[in-house]
Amino acid sequence: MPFQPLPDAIRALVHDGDTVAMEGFTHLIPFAAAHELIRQQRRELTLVRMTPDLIFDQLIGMGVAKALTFSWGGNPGVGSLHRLRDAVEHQWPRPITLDEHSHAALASAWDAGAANLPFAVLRGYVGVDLPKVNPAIRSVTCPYTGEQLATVPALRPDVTVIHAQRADRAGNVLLEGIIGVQKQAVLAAKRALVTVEEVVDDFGPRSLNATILPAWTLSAVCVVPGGAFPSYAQGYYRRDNAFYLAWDEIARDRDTFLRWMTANVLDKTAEDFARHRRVA
Amino acid sequence: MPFQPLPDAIRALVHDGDTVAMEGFTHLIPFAAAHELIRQQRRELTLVRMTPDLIFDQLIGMGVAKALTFSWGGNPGVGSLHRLRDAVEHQWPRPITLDEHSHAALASAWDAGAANLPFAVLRGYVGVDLPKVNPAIRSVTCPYTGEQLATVPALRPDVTVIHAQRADRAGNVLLEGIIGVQKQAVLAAKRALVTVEEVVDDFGPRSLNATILPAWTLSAVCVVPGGAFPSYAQGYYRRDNAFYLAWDEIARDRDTFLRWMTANVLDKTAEDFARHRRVA
Amino acid sequence: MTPATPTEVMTVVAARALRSSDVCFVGIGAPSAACNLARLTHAPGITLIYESGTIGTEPQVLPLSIGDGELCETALTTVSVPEMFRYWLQGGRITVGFLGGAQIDRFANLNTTVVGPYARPKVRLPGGGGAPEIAALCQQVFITMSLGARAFVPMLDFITSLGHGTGGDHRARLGLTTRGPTRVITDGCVLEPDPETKELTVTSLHEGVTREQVQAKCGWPLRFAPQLPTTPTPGAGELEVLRALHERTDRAHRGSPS
Amino acid sequence: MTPATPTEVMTVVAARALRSSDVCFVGIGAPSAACNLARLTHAPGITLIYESGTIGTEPQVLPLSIGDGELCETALTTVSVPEMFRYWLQGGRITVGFLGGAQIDRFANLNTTVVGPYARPKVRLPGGGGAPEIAALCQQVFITMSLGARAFVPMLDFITSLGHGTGGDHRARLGLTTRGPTRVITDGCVLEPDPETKELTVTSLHEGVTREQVQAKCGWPLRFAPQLPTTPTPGAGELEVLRALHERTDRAHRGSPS
Repeated sequence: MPFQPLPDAIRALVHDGDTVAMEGFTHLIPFAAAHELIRQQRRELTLVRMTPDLIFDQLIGMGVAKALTFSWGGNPGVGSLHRLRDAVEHQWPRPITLDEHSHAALASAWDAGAANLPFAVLRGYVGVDLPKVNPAIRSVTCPYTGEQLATVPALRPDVTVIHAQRADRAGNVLLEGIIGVQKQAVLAAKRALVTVEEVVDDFGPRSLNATILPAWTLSAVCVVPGGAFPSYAQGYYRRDNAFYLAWDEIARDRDTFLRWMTANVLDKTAEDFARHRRVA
Repeated sequence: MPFQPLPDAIRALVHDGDTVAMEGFTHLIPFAAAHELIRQQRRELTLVRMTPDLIFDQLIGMGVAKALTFSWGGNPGVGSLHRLRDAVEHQWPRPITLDEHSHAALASAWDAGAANLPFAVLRGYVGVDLPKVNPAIRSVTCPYTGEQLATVPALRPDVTVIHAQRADRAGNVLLEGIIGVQKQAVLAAKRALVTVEEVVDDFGPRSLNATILPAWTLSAVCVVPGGAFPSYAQGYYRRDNAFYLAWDEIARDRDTFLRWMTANVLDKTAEDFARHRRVA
Repeated sequence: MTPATPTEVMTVVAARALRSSDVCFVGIGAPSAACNLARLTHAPGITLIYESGTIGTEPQVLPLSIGDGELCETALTTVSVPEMFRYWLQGGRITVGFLGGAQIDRFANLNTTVVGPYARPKVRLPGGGGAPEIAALCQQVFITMSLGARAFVPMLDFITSLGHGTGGDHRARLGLTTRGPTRVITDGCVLEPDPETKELTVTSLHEGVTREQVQAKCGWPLRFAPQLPTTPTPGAGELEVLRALHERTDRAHRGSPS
Repeated sequence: MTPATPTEVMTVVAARALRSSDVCFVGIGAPSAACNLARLTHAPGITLIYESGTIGTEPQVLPLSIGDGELCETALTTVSVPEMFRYWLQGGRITVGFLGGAQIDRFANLNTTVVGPYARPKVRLPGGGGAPEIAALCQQVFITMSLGARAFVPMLDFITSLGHGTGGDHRARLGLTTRGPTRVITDGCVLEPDPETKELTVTSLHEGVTREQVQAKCGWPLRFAPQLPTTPTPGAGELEVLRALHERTDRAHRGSPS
């Protein structure tokens, strides 16, 4: 049975120094699991996420990460991620190494990781500067047309953490809506942890092609209602856009940020935090 | 508006000498469209299909094809495709060139075609003979690990023909169940023709991630109830396994085959043929 | 009705350039407003695609992020992000892509990565996201940006996405068959690449804006087209629809139940 | 109850080798019967995957093809065929793959492509389908085939899928980390590769079958294990479940409404 309390699952599956992917493309971002990482003071992580978003701004600001693989590091529709900027521009609270790509490249790298290939090929990076600063961006020649195409190493993290709508009693997990790269990220990882909104006896009638991760692809399933807040879970609660707007002020200043993290994360539980969500 | 009668669509979209893919992995095989190709006496086609199945046995036996790209050419669960064998072993009714791959390779080649890449990479063909007889199977070296991996050219046919459950009034098409490689085959093709069981005013409530091909990806949508018989359309009618068993006798002998094709295809319409299907 | 603000003009001009047959890869901010304005006015058949995977969205409220629930709920369908980038963008299915940036140069190359050197940036910007491949793979690209000497610069600190490179047939020499940026829509004027040199050229000035005002907000000596018409002004109908859209949006995002 | 036929013994022996924790890539014919028998008896938790994309199927009737509707209706979910081969098979998620063939050699390499030369075949067989990558990428492979001198041959006409190549560490030298064929289950005996040489060795004889009978149906001089037990005979319960399964299946496929 893969069901475990979140603190136990984080303790068992995520170790200092691991490469940890936490995916969810705007939707289903696993905030509760990230907060648990912060409470357990995990250190020296290489974090992987296409869109770092507030979840990695918090992890980076709390000093959890030594390196970051990403493709777009802003607060969507709002502006900067101030904690990410502070780490890159002023090495606060510690220096961070960047492994920067484009969305197309990381999406392809996830696909390649899930497919157990060592690299992905894409029509990408034509005429731009990123390959000059990231030596992981290389190329291959098509054995048929002679064309040069860009390559990116497959993503194969130690652990992937995602949030999903629900699990059945057997521990199979169903996602729907904006599904992002989560299936790929789970299948590409050595270990996978999923937080879910609820457990149901049976998924019941569903699309024949529903996005379901069988229990045997997962290391742990943790029931954490509201575990994606202030992101959202389609069918459960809405994205808290007001919070995303408010974060700009909270994260701009180091002390304000630390006070907020202490009051809302370090001194609190996942249940406390999730209480703020608004039902869809 | 993409809706057209099937004979008009075949006439407009499929020309002598074209490379024509007709996909559907056991489920949703576009038999009605193939029969129309036979009635219109299309010639010199390069046919593409992972599993030739009865549909290509019929096309090949009627002399439509000069070449075949495929990965498994049997009558599933029954035995040989006698018309395919006769063409390969005795050049009857005409010689046919084979471009043979494995399922994994062609599935990857469809994926690459849909992704507008010139080739696909796979962990395939290790220690086997097919690369010795098919020069299209080559390799690349991973720019990160130095591993050698097999490659296959992307599939990019002139036309792809598929069958699907239903279209809405705008010509968007929905598939469900065993969806095979149909989405990839449509997106990889220059032109795409879809036959559907029915047209609905609106798809109504559906999975947020339903497999839907937008109207603007299709050249023609033809309403042909029963268009996949003796294959099946999940939710409409069942696979006619008894017919697949009976085909073994029909196709074994050239004359029996020709008589059957004349009586059931050349002298008949799509409606006549589809009348034999059994509701699910 | 109050007259159109410069930003509103920018949005309306961008919207008018879209047709019902277009398939747009929509970004957040001005592009999203322009694409949805087009959909709600003269281009009802337009297909809007957001990089989160939503295809054929019809939001009643502008999304704050590219992955708001509204986009998914109103979409024809939603695909995975690898599929979106591999089959739909790289697959060549997008007719118009929208981009913006922190910096633009005279050949419509864009920087959204860093101000200063990459290794020790003065300002770390969000990065490329979808931009490098949107710029290369959409049939054409529209850029919306407000004028300003810190944005319209003679030399980019970093080329995040390719416009016309160093001009002329640079894109073709790199193997690209797409048109690249075909117009840059600002709050003061519209610029289009010269057919030969591909240098951005002012092709219309918004009502009440002078050449000198535009030049003052651009870091390189601007070329102006010989014929320099006034950009057609937004109509009352367009403005009404746009303002209602923004009003609904603000109400929704500030947290009061909509 | 009539005693088990040789084919039934083959199916039961294959079924017994499966565990509840296995994830099986199932082919048509004997594999499908064995996997579903295991599911309906001692291994209720087993995950059955068919190459048509169905994951976790629980059919009440054996499918005629790998894509019958029954498989999809009873599955946990169904994915596209590219996803099945790329993420699930190539992804290394399958613990046991099943294969058969027209010809097998002493190192469990298989031929399902041609009899005679490839360019001018005497018999054109169906070809490889999923076999080349099933043989390479599943954690282990079970082969089920009826004995016969035309099937168990000294030299294959064509290597469709790799067993142990030329023996020894051949698979490892080709870069494979999977175990390859670990047992060949026939209607007369069970063979397993020698731990060192990888040559197929008879490790048990079915009840009433002699060494000579087996050798007469094999085209190469067979090796026999020093300890040669009788293959455990099918139990009454297993036979009952298997026969009921076949009865339901025949009824369904011959066209009378089931």
